[in-house]
Formats: sequence, structure tokens, C-alpha cells
Amino acid sequence: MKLVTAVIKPHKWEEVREALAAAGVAGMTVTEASGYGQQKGHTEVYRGAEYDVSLVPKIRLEVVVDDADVESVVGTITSAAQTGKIGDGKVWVVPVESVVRVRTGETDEAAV
Amino acid sequence: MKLVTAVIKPHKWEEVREALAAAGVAGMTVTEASGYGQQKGHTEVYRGAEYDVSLVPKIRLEVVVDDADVESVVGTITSAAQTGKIGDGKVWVVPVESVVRVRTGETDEAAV
Amino acid sequence: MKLVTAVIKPHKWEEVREALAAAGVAGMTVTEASGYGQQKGHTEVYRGAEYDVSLVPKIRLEVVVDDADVESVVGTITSAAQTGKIGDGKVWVVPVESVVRVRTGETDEAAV
Amino acid sequence: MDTGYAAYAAWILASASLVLLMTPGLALFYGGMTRAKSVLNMIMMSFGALAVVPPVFILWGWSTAYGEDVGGLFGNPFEMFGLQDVPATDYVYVAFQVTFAIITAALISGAIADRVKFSAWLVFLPLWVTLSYLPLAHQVWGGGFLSDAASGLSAKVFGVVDGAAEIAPIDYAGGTVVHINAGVAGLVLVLILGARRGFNKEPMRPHSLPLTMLGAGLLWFGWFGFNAGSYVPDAENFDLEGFVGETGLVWVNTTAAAAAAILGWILVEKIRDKKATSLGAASGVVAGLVAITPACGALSPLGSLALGLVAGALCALAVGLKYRFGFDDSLDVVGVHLVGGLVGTIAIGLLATSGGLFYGDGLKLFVVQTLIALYAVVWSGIATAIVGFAIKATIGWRIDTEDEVSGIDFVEHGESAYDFATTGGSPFKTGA
Amino acid sequence: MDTGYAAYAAWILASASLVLLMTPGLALFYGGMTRAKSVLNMIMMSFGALAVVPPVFILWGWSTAYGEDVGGLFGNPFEMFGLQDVPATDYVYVAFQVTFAIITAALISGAIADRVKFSAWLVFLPLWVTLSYLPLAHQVWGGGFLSDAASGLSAKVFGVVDGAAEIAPIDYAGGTVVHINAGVAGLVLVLILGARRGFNKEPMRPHSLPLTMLGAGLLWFGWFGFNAGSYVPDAENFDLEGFVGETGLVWVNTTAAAAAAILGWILVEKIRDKKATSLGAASGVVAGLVAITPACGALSPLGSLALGLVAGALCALAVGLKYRFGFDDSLDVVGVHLVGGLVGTIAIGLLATSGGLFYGDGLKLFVVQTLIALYAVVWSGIATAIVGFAIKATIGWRIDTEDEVSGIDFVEHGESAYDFATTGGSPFKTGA
Amino acid sequence: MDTGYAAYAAWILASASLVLLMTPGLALFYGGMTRAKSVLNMIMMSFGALAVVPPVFILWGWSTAYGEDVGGLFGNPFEMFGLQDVPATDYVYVAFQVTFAIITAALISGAIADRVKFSAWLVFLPLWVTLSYLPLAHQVWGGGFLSDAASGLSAKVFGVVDGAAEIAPIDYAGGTVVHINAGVAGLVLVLILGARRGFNKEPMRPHSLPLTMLGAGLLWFGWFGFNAGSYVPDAENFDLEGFVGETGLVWVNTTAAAAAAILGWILVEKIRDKKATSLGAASGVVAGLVAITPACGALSPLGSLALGLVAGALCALAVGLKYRFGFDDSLDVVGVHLVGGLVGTIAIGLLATSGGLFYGDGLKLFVVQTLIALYAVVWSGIATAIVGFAIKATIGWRIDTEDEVSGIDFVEHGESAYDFATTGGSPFKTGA
Ligand SMILES: Nc1ncnc2c1ncn2[C@@H]1O[C@H](COP(=O)(O)OP(=O)(O)O)[C@@H](O)[C@H]1O
Ligand SMILES: Nc1ncnc2c1ncn2[C@@H]1O[C@H](COP(=O)(O)OP(=O)(O)O)[C@@H](O)[C@H]1O
Ligand SMILES: Nc1ncnc2c1ncn2[C@@H]1O[C@H](COP(=O)(O)OP(=O)(O)O)[C@@H](O)[C@H]1O
Repeated sequence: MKLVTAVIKPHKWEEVREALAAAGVAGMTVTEASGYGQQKGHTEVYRGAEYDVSLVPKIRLEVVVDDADVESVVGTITSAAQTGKIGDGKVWVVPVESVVRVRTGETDEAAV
Repeated sequence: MKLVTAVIKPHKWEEVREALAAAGVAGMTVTEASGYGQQKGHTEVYRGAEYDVSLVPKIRLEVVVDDADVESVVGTITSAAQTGKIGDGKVWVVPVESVVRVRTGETDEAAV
Repeated sequence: MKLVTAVIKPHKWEEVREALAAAGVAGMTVTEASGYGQQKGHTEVYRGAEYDVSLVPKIRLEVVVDDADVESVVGTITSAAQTGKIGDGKVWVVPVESVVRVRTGETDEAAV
Repeated sequence: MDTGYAAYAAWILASASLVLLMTPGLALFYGGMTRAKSVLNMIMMSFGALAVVPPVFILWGWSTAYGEDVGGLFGNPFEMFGLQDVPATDYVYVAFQVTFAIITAALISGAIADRVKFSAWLVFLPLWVTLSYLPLAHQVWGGGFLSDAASGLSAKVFGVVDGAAEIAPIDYAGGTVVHINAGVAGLVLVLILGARRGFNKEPMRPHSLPLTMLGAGLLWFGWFGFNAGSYVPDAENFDLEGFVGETGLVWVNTTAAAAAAILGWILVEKIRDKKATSLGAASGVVAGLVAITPACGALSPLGSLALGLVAGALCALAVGLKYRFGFDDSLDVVGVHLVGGLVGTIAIGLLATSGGLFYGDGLKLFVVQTLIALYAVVWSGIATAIVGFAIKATIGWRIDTEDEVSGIDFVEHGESAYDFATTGGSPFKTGA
Repeated sequence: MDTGYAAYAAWILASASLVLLMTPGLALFYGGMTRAKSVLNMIMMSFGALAVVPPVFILWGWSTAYGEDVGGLFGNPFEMFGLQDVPATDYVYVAFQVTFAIITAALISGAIADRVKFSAWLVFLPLWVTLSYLPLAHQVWGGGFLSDAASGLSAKVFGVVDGAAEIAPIDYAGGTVVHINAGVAGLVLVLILGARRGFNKEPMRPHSLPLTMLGAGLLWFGWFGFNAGSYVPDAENFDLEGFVGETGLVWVNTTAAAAAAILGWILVEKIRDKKATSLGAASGVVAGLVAITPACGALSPLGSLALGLVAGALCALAVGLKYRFGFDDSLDVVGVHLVGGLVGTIAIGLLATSGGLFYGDGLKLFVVQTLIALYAVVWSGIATAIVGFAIKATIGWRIDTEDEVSGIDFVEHGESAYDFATTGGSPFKTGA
Repeated sequence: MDTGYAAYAAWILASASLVLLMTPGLALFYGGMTRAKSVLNMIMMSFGALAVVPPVFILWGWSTAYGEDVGGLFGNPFEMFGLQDVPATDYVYVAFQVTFAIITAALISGAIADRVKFSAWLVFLPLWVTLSYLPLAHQVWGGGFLSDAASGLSAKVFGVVDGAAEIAPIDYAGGTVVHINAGVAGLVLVLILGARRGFNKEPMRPHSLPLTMLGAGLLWFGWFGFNAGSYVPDAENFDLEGFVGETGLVWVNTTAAAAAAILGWILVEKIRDKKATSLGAASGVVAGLVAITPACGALSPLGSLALGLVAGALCALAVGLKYRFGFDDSLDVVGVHLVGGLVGTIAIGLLATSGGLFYGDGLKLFVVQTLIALYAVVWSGIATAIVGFAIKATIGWRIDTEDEVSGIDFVEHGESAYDFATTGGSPFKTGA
């Protein structure tokens, strides 16, 4: 089992979700995140004082997948989330040692 | 060391925290998350227009534990978070290579 | 590649960001989190009724780095985030199997 | 019609508008105190009152309150059904009075937050207004049993002079009709409905105190209409100085009591909890305004300061009782409106510059004020119990427990209050 | 000057203040309905109207509306340019009228939310007020073509009696000038500008319904000034009972319609969507108030209840049309103000206690009301189209599509609405 | 008493209510500008003023402002202690005046946001009101040194005619007493207290601009009472046309200045920062209202437009000074109220239609206005310094630096402003 974590642009979320669903990924966990990278934040001015907002909003997805599906899932996310502009995000993969479905206690492949 | 990540129903948080405390887990990191899976979101209607809220609120816990405690921690969370209904969540375990306690610089077992 | 995850005190964020930038880390992903540990929350009173707020606000950083940089990144974060008081946080390192830059499809070292 | 009366009309029109604003103000005051997952329902209970009470009042309400007396208890509801035959110049009174009925009904909602079917609330409103509010309004202001009528309660106790009770009961703007009435109704409903799941176990923190502070500000503002608008003129023989002097006094007393009650409330908090809270300040405002409501025309500004201070402190102590006795008066309608209403109504017997014990005028007024307060408690208790049990036995009051946990806003209204997601396509929502 | 007139002055000053408050109220009503990334721009469109319209009105607006008649269409804008030679006692009217111009212009903004350059809006405001609002105000209230003038529309159709139209068109407080006018302008602009990116595909949920409810409460409150402040007295020969009676009736009718319209709207929702929403209740308030605006002096309270119920239900049905026909009237200015304005203006022909079909007075008034409503649609449509296309052809209306996605608040105003970050040094911001 | 006076009474009652609302409005205006962790404390500083000032004013305030003159500096505080012997018909003045004292004190709080012990603030309030506000009120409005009294400042400079100063100083509604006074007090306190930790280093963004816009709307609304309610009638010989004409003019001028000042402020922003912000618009509203406050009865509407435009632009430039000079006037009380107050007070010497330089009446009024403005600066500066240093030397002003970082709301009030957690049992809180 692997854990695929993807950081994407928020307005791409809907497309990524649909692409993953089409690819048979039925579950994932999503968090709101902020990104720091080549894509710069912006400057706001309040009563003449400048505020640097250095972070940009991102969506962070976590999907636990079978080893066999890793490549396809990473590919699906990558192509669905791509706009070609700086700040499109990253996807990384981490090994998972075990998974449990809380409701049933099922583990590993059966739990995803 | 392992990192146990658990996604649970928000109203189970209090019980999970108490169960973990009873099991001797003294620290964890919690984030608000949204889940997508078999448990479906709901539909809201504003001025006659339907909005599909596809995600459901979840709590995401991260606990770094000694290798020896992994099984008991996963078990504790699983049983405390269980309601038996769809959407109870998932728990997964990832290997950790090192841990540092920022305050003291202590590492690994001593840092948790 | 490794994934360095750090949980720090929110008001240390600016210093950590600057220290990492100085150390050549150009990208990271940040989430708002809540911590549970030795640092205790506080009690609020509304119309005479006490509410225990058990969690304390934290910032959670994720940085994917080359194997070679792990130690320096962990060290940089640790020293920048340190106040010496309880609750300074934790840093942990997890192995990463692959990374993709969504915009270009570049992988691994080139993707960070 | 006396020319000066036109000035009064300008003021009562402004006052009616001010009192109307109190109900949206209350919606925010209460809404801020609920959790984010039930704020819309809380607000909707007030808007429900805004929707249901005006038709009721236009159809039979005005007539039931101010129509021909039936046994001292209520007016003939059919006499001016649909406002037929109401003289045009009476419409300003209809305007003013309908706003009182709306806010009184809306006040009750705080006691039963987070757990009531919206349909049950919409059914409760016309029934309760008809059985509890309108009769009490008639009895107090329509020349009924709690007025100074020769056939009234006070007259029965202390006799009649010149065709009216020797001791005229005093309820300037609604200590009995509005606050005791709403407070008792809240208590009775809580006892019938039961507590929220998790009451006294889980924290149920206010989700937006700025909203509550805003609500308190709007309530204070509107209360000037409530109190100073309650001046009763003689249209044909308008008393210029009476109008200017009495409304001015009422305005000052209203502010004095609200200010002092903030101090009273946060003083108790500072001593008991070590911190003066903003929720305490907002609550103090309301407690002081409740207490001064019946008394605002009868006290001096110094007396009003004293009343406010005491009322603020007592209500601050009273809101803890629900945990002691285990009734889930969610937003403290009992602790603030019933207690504050009783304090204000009864304290008149002590503090009234004319008739009050402290001004050397003996105990008679005190006895009368205590009696009308108790009478209001009983009337409201019985009327509310009838309506409350009837609804319980038929359509039922409560939503499912599971729905309570997941949040009444979505369950009853299909909405969530907030969505602070950073971007359009984002999947997040906040607030249930 | 009659002494009673001073009372009227007190009331119109209060009324002008109330109507001024409606525009910030509208800003919140609309602002709550947008997404968090565009709430500031929405609010700023109202504040833009608050900034631009008063100078326009002081410079040439008052004169264009109430100056010497030019062809029945507008007043001479130069006659009282800069308010020169306006008698001091007329300033209360200037005060009252400027607030109407402000809110009417601000109403339009809801139709074109989230996508308009702030500079384009600031240019639109004076042009539109000059070409659409002021002429219509003149025609209806300044003795022009839609008034009962002998040279007016009604006189042309049904003849003249005693130097005025036999059938006087009725628009008490602005069904044509304000609501039909704003509603048509919204529609025309939407057609010129086009839809938001993602319209009818992405969810665009209200980001803060409590803000919207607050706005609705402030609008209702302000509307008492709008309607009851529109009473027109005779300064020299002040009619005391007329003042008291008519303003009182208008107040009661205003509340009756708003209340009933809440019921009408949420009833439709309950049947169609299974849930009564708080957005529906807030929308019902506005729909009812819109419909009663022209009618508030002509109906009985029962008639007002009926009108409100119908208007609430019809507007609830009408807001869905934009999805059917694909025009992105973002916050339903058409569905609420145009539809509600038409319903109210035309229903007068049926429900007016004097002149209405249902009161046995035949169809003449109905015909006249329908004609003035249609005339207002045409005038507003043409005037708005001229201004709208002129701006499109020159500076352009729309911000970049990408900027629309990332949020107009930052792009146009350099701000984000909210920052709920838990700590000072925290990097998070919400709502941008 | 003249019958027309009753109309004035209706208006001043409404006005007093409007001005009372300004303080909760200010609480939100300021509260929205703070960070989420200190919004409650900011609001509580206003509610503290609402709690403390009315008792002070009832006990000795009214008497100190309007009692028997003592050396031209203040009234005898014991003469009408506790409002004893105040004629009933004067209560409407007490009502109106107490609201001025409350808001003036509350204004100061913006300068010292996020860092002051609530107890120190509660001690500051009565002392400052007694030493700075009440004497200035007496001197300007109570026939003291800044009035047109024969023993007053203007009389000393330009002589006496008919027992009064030849050149009557003009401060219609409080440019000196309210705005210069509060602005100077803010500045002095900032200098005594020092800056917030992180000032000029960390971003301290407004946490909720919609709250600030709402506050600005309520302030504008309330300001009509503030300005137009400041009309001074002759009760026995009521001047009908004077009342109608002057209050109408004041209303129009108030709106003209506020509108133009929005334009002035956002124009500066557009040029300097490339974007017109909503915070700028809200600030412009207040700047314009501040400037017109002393001038609203003396200018024409065109003059008011000019004054507003200039005041908006100047204040927009002035708020940057604190970064230049390093004083942490957190929410720009100096930049808006001191600068705006000075601009308005002094500009009267130029723009007054009777007496102003631009109207060919020479420089005398300009000199007088400048003198009273400077005098107010000095008086307020000294009085505030005395109170400020006294508190610093005894109980101390500041909370711990660490507490400042973690947030004053929890530390001083034990609360957090917001909790948008999605579910009841959820562990999250936001905004603390
Ligand atoms: N080393 C990293 N570790 C974790 N997340 C990263 C890292 N670098 C970038 N990110 C995330 O990816 C997002 C996009 O990165 P950025 O450098 O802005 O653009 P791009 O990936 O297109 O080159 C960032 O906003 C951040 O959330
Ligand atoms: N493959 C997955 N990877 C990561 N998180 C998952 C995955 N599948 C489900 N989840 C998380 O677990 C939650 C519960 O899953 P769901 O399928 O709804 O119910 P159940 O686990 O009871 O079958 C989801 O809301 C989501 O947060
Ligand atoms: N076992 C753990 N797993 C994950 N996060 C932890 C763990 N223990 C502590 N943390 C995180 O580190 C933060 C600081 O820990 P705490 O025990 O309060 O202080 P310290 O690290 O200084 O001893 C916690 O608030 C929590 O977010």
C-alpha cells in the first residue's frame, strides 16, 4: 500500500475528483492547505500599510492506494490538475505499512 | 518509529482522545479535514438552485509512536472511533525515520 | 527523497520560513493544525459555564527534500522554531518513493 | 386632535420601527451564542415570529388585546377582526403593538435552541400568542384584570377610589406581558421538550461573539422605542410638557439601567470567574433593559441605576441555575427574562418615586406588583403548558438526536451558515 | 407653515436616515450571498453608490427630478444646479430623495456581482442615475408623464377631470422608479455583460447567511422610512388626522406584506425543495417589501397580507428562471425587484380599496397601473442599454476571467475580507 | 412651551437613540480592524464606555457640563448631582448629551487597541470624561471659555458686541469637544503606553472587513442624530421654519461630506496604492463625518462636498504618519479624528457661508476657529496626560507582552471570538 499526497490548485479540485472517480478511486481525504514556492503570494494594502501575504491557497489530497495503482493514480492527478502555470503543485508517494477501515476493522487492500 | 494517521468522525474526537490518553499516548497533532468516500455528502438548496456538498467533515489525527506501540494505538483508535456506520474512517501507518522534539533537540523515542 | 513534517508554534512561522529560505528550501506546504501534548490548552467561561479548550493552535509544515538535505533542513527548522518552552513542537521524517511536479511532470529531485 | 399629537405620532412611528428592529437584533444576539451548525435555525425562529405574528395580530390579535372586554381576561377577537372598523388614527397603535407581540414570541426561542422542528415552532407561534400573549396584553394594557380597572386584581385587594383601583399596578412597557411571559414560556417548554443531547457534558460555546454584541447593540437601540414609545398621550388634550418630560425620563432611565447592569454582571464575573467577559457585558445590557422595562416611567435616574446594578448581578447569578437544576434553558431566557422581569416588576414596589416603599409610601404597591408578577407567571405557565403539550402529543417538538448532532441548520433548512473557503471551486465548507 | 408640519419634518428626517441605512443594509444582504472572495467588492458597489450619488444629486439631480418640467420627461437640470435657490425648508425633501437615488442604484449591483471593474461601476452610476432614475422620478413624482398631470399618460388614456387625470396612477413609494427601474437595469446589464465564469456549473453558495439575515433586518427597518416617509403633507394646511392615519396605515401594510411574503416564499420552498430556508425567509422579506412599496398607501392591511403572500410566492418561483434562460442575474435582482415591482404596481389595480377591481371599481386603474409599469420597463431598458453599451465599448465592464476565479476582492480592492488565523504571526488567511 | 417644540422633542429622542447606537457601531467598526484574537477586547472597550459613562454623567456629568459656570472652565458638579432638581423637560437634553460623552470616550480606544488591561480602561474612563470631556463640553456648549460668552476666548480677541463675542466660535456638533478631544487623547495615550509588540514589523491585518463596513454604516446612520439632533430650539418661541430648514440643511451637509470624503480617500489610494479599498471607503465615511461635525450648520451643500473631499484625502494621507514617526495609533484615531476634527473646525473659517473667508467675510472667523481648535488640543493633551501618567504609575496600562502575542481576548476576557468548527464535539476553535 502507498499513500499518495497531492497538493493542487483549489479550482482544480473538482476536475481531479472526477478524474480519480473515473479511474476507480473511491475514497480520499482532503485538507485545506497553503503553499509556498515559486508561485508568489500577493501584497495587500490597508490604510497605506503593505501586508505581504506570502502563501497561496492549495488543496491537499491524501489517497491510500494499492501498490499496483500508484502510477495510474499519480498520473491521473497530475494530468487533471495541470494548468501549465507556476504553482500547479506537487504529488509525492510514501510507503504505507498497514491500513484499517474503522467501521469494520478490515485491513490493507480490503480497507481502502 | 511509526506515524499513525487516522481519519475519524468529528464527534468521536473526544472519545478517541480519552482512549488514547488512557492508553498512554500523550501527544498528537490534529487537523480539520474533509472526507470523500462511500459516505455521501448532502445537497443544499439556495433560492431553488441545488448545491452538492460532496465532502463530509472529518478529523485527521497524527500520532508518532514507538514501533512497539503501533498495534495498540491503531487498535485503540479503531475501537474508540467505531460507530459501525459508513464513514467511520481509516487508519494507516507509515514508517518514520527520525523524530525531533523542537524544544530540547531530543530525538526518536525520547522525542515523542 | 524524504518528507520532513514539522509541527511548530504559529508565531514562529515567519522565522522558520526565513531560515528555510536562507538554507535554500524554496517550497513547502503549510496547514493549520491543533496540537495536543504537554502544553495544555486553557479554560474559557461563558455565562458561568466552563469550557475546556484542550488543543493549542499549531502550524504544520511539509517539506519534501533530497536525502542529502534532510539533516540540515531538520536542524534549520528545529533551531528556528525553538523557544525553549513546552509546546515547541515536533519534527519527523518519512521516506518518499517518488515526487512529481504537476506543472511539468518532472519527477524526483527535479520536482522539488 | 391636538396639534401636539402629531409629534407623538412621529415618535411612535419611529418607536414602532425601532421595536421591529429588535427581533432581527435578537436573532443575531441569540444566533451568535449558538454553535455554527445551528445559527440559521436560531435566526429563523425569530424570522418565523416576524412572519407569523403580524397576520395573527392583524386578523384577531389587535381585537383580542384591545377589543371589548370579556370577563377582564381578553378582548372580543371578532369585534375588529382583520382590523375592520379600526379608526385610521389607531393604526399607529396597531403598528406599535404588533412589534411587541413579535419580539415577545421570538424571545422564547432562545430557551429551546438547536432542537426544535421548524414546523412545530410555526404552529406554536399563533397558538401561544393567542392564548398567552394577547390575553395578558389585554389584562395589563387593555383595561383587564391586571390594570387599575375597578374589577381588577389590585382593586380587589386594596379597593377602589374614583372608579379605579386605589393602587394602580405599574407595568410601563411590559415586565409582565413581555418578559415574565416569555421567560415562563421558555421554562415550561424546556421542561416539556427536554435538554439537548450533550447538555452539561459537551462544550457548547458561542460561535460568534461579535454577532452577539451586535445583537445587544441593536436591542439597546430598539429598546428606546420599546420603553419611551410606550408613553400614552391624550390625543384631544395633548400634554406637551408631559410628553417631553416623561419620554425624556424614560429614555434616561433606560440607559441608566442598561449601563449599570453591565457593571453588575461583569462585577459578578470578575469576582466569580476572575474575568469580565464580553458575553457578560452583552447579557448585562439585556438584563438591565428587561428590568427597567416595567419600571422606566416610575423611577428616578438614580433608582434606575440601582435597579440596573442589582438586576445585572442577580441575572448573572441566575444563569448558572440551569446547570444546578438540570434544565437546558439553552440561551438563558429564564435567567435573564424571567428573573429580570420579576426583579423589575417587583422592585417598582420599592423604588417607584411615587408609591415605592423606599420613598416612604408603604408596602401596598409592592404587594400589588408582586401579585401581578405572580399572576403573570401562572397565566403564562398554564397557557404555555397547554400549547406545549398539545404540540408534543401531535406533531412532536424534537428533531432526531442524530440530526441534532449533525446540526439542525442542514436538517431543517438545508443550508449551512458559513462558507469561508478560499476559492470558488473549493470543496470546503465551514459551519456545519 | 402649519405647526403640525414640524412633526412631519421630525418624521421625514428620521425617515431619510432610515432610508440611508438601507444601502449599507443592502451591502450586507448582498455581501452575505456572494462567495467569501468577492464580498468586499459587493459591499463596495453599494458604498460606491453612497459616494457618487449624493454629489450627483446635489449638483444636478434634485433639479432634474423636481425642476421645471421639460416635455413631461425631466426637470431642468440647471434651474437649481448645486441646490442654488432651493428654499431652506425644502432640504428635508432633498435629504429624503437623495437616499432613494442611492439605494436604487445600489440595488442593481446584485445582478452583476463578482465580475465588474470597480471603475466601470463608478462611471456607470452617475450616467445611469441621470438617464434612468432622475427622469423616471420626475415623471412619477415631479409632475411628469407618469403622474396625474393633464398631459400625462393616464390623462391621455382615460381623460381629464378638474385639470388632472381622471384615474391617478398610484406609485406611493417607488414601484416603478425604484424597483422596476433597478430590476430592468439589472437584467439589461446582465445581458450586456454576460455570465460569471462557472455560472450554472459550479456551486456559488452564500458565504455568510447571518450577514444576509442582518441585511434583511436592516432593510425592513429602513423600509419604514421608505414607505411611511413618502407621505406628502400640505405644509400650510397640515392635515393632522391625515398624517397620523395614513402613515400608520402605511406602516402596518408594510409589515403585513413583508410578513406574508416570508410565508409565501418559504411555502413554495417547502413544497418544491422540502425545506424552508433562511435565505428564502430573507428573500421573502425583500420581495414583500418591494411589492408593497407602490401599494402601501392604497391597500387595506388584509389586502397587503394578500399581496405579500402572492409576491413572496411568485418571486420564489421567479428566481429559478435565470437557470432556465441562462442569464446570470447573480443575486436575483430581476427575480425579486423586477418581478416584485411589477406585481406590486399592477396589483394595485386589483387591490386598491379605492379604484381596485376587487372593490368593484372596474378595470381602469388596472389598465393605468399596467401601462405605467410597462412604460417604466421600456424607459429603464433603453436608458440602461445606452449606458451599458457605452461603457462596454469604451472602458469595458469585465475583469479578467482568471481574476474572477482568484477573486475580485483582491484584484480590484487589494484586500481580503476575512482573516480568522489563530495567531498574529500566522500565515493563513481565509476568504480571498 | 410652544407646540412645535413637541416635534423637536420627538426628533431629539430619535437623535439620542441614533447617537447611542453609534457606540456599538464603533465597536464593530474598530473590532473588524483588529486581529481575530483581540476583537472582543476592542468591542469591550466600547461597551465599557457604555457601562461607565452613563452613571458618571447622571451623577456629576450633566452638572459639570451644564451647571453654574465656574471660571468659564466647568460647571459646578454638585449643583445638579444625580440629576437632582433637573426639570423634567430637560431630560431629553440629558439623554442626547450622555450619548456624546459615551462615544467620545469610546473613540479613544482605537488608538490603544490590543494591549490595555481592561481594568485600566475602566479606571481611565470616568477620570478622562471628568477632566477632559466635561470641561470642554462646558466651555463650548455650556457658555464657557470657547463659547461666544463675553468672557470667552473669542470675545477677548475680537471684542464684544451686544454682550456676546463679535465673532461667535462655531462648533455645531463637536469638532473640538468630540473629535479633536478624542484624537489628542488617543495620541497622548499612545505616547504614554508605547507600541504593540510587532508594530511596524508584523502584519496586523483587519480580521473582518464586512464587520468594519457594517460599523461604518451604523456610524453614518447614527451621525444624523449627532449632527441634525444638535439643533438648538427656543422652547417658548419655537421657530418652525428654522427647525425644518436648519435640520434639513444639516442632514444634507452630513451626507454630502461623507460621500465626498469616500471619493477623496479612495482617490488617494487609487493614485498611491493602485487600488481603492473597502477599508478606505469605510475610513472615508468616518473622516468626512468627523470633518463636517463642527461645520454642518454653517456650510452650504457645495461647501460640504468640498470639505468632505479635502478631509477624506488629507486623512488618507495622515494615517501613514504613524509609520513614519513610529507611534502605534493602532486604528488611526489620530489620523482620522484629530486630523479630521482640525480640518473641519478650521475650515469653517474659510467655508462658512456667513463669516467664511471664501465668502468675503475676512479672516476673523478663521482665526477664532484656529484658536479654539488649538485650545482644545492643549486642554485635552494636558488632561489626558495627567490621567494617563497617573494610571501608568499606579495600576499600569499594559498586559504582558506574551499575552499580547497569544491574544488579549482570552487573557483579559477568557473568551474567543469565533468558533466555526463544523461539529459539536470538534476540538477546533478559530479566532483566539
Ligand atoms: N519541497 C516541497 N515540499 C512540499 N511541498 C512543496 C514543495 N515545493 C512546492 N511545494 C508545494 O507545491 C506548490 C507549488 O509549487 P511552486 O514552486 O509554487 O510551483 P511549481 O510546482 O509549479 O513549480 C507550493 O505552493 C507548495 O504547496
Ligand atoms: N483511499 C483512501 N485514502 C485516504 N482516505 C480515505 C480513503 N478512503 C476513504 N478515506 C477516508 O475515510 C473516510 C471514510 O470512508 P468511507 O468510504 O466514507 O466509509 P468507510 O470507511 O466506513 O467505508 C472518508 O471520508 C475519507 O476521509
Ligand atoms: N506523539 C506525537 N505525535 C504527533 N505529534 C505530537 C506528538 N507529541 C506531540 N506532538 C505535537 O507536538 C506539539 C508539542 O508537544 P508538547 O508535548 O506540547 O511539547 P514539547 O514537544 O515541547 O514537549 C503538540 O502540540 C503536538 O502538536
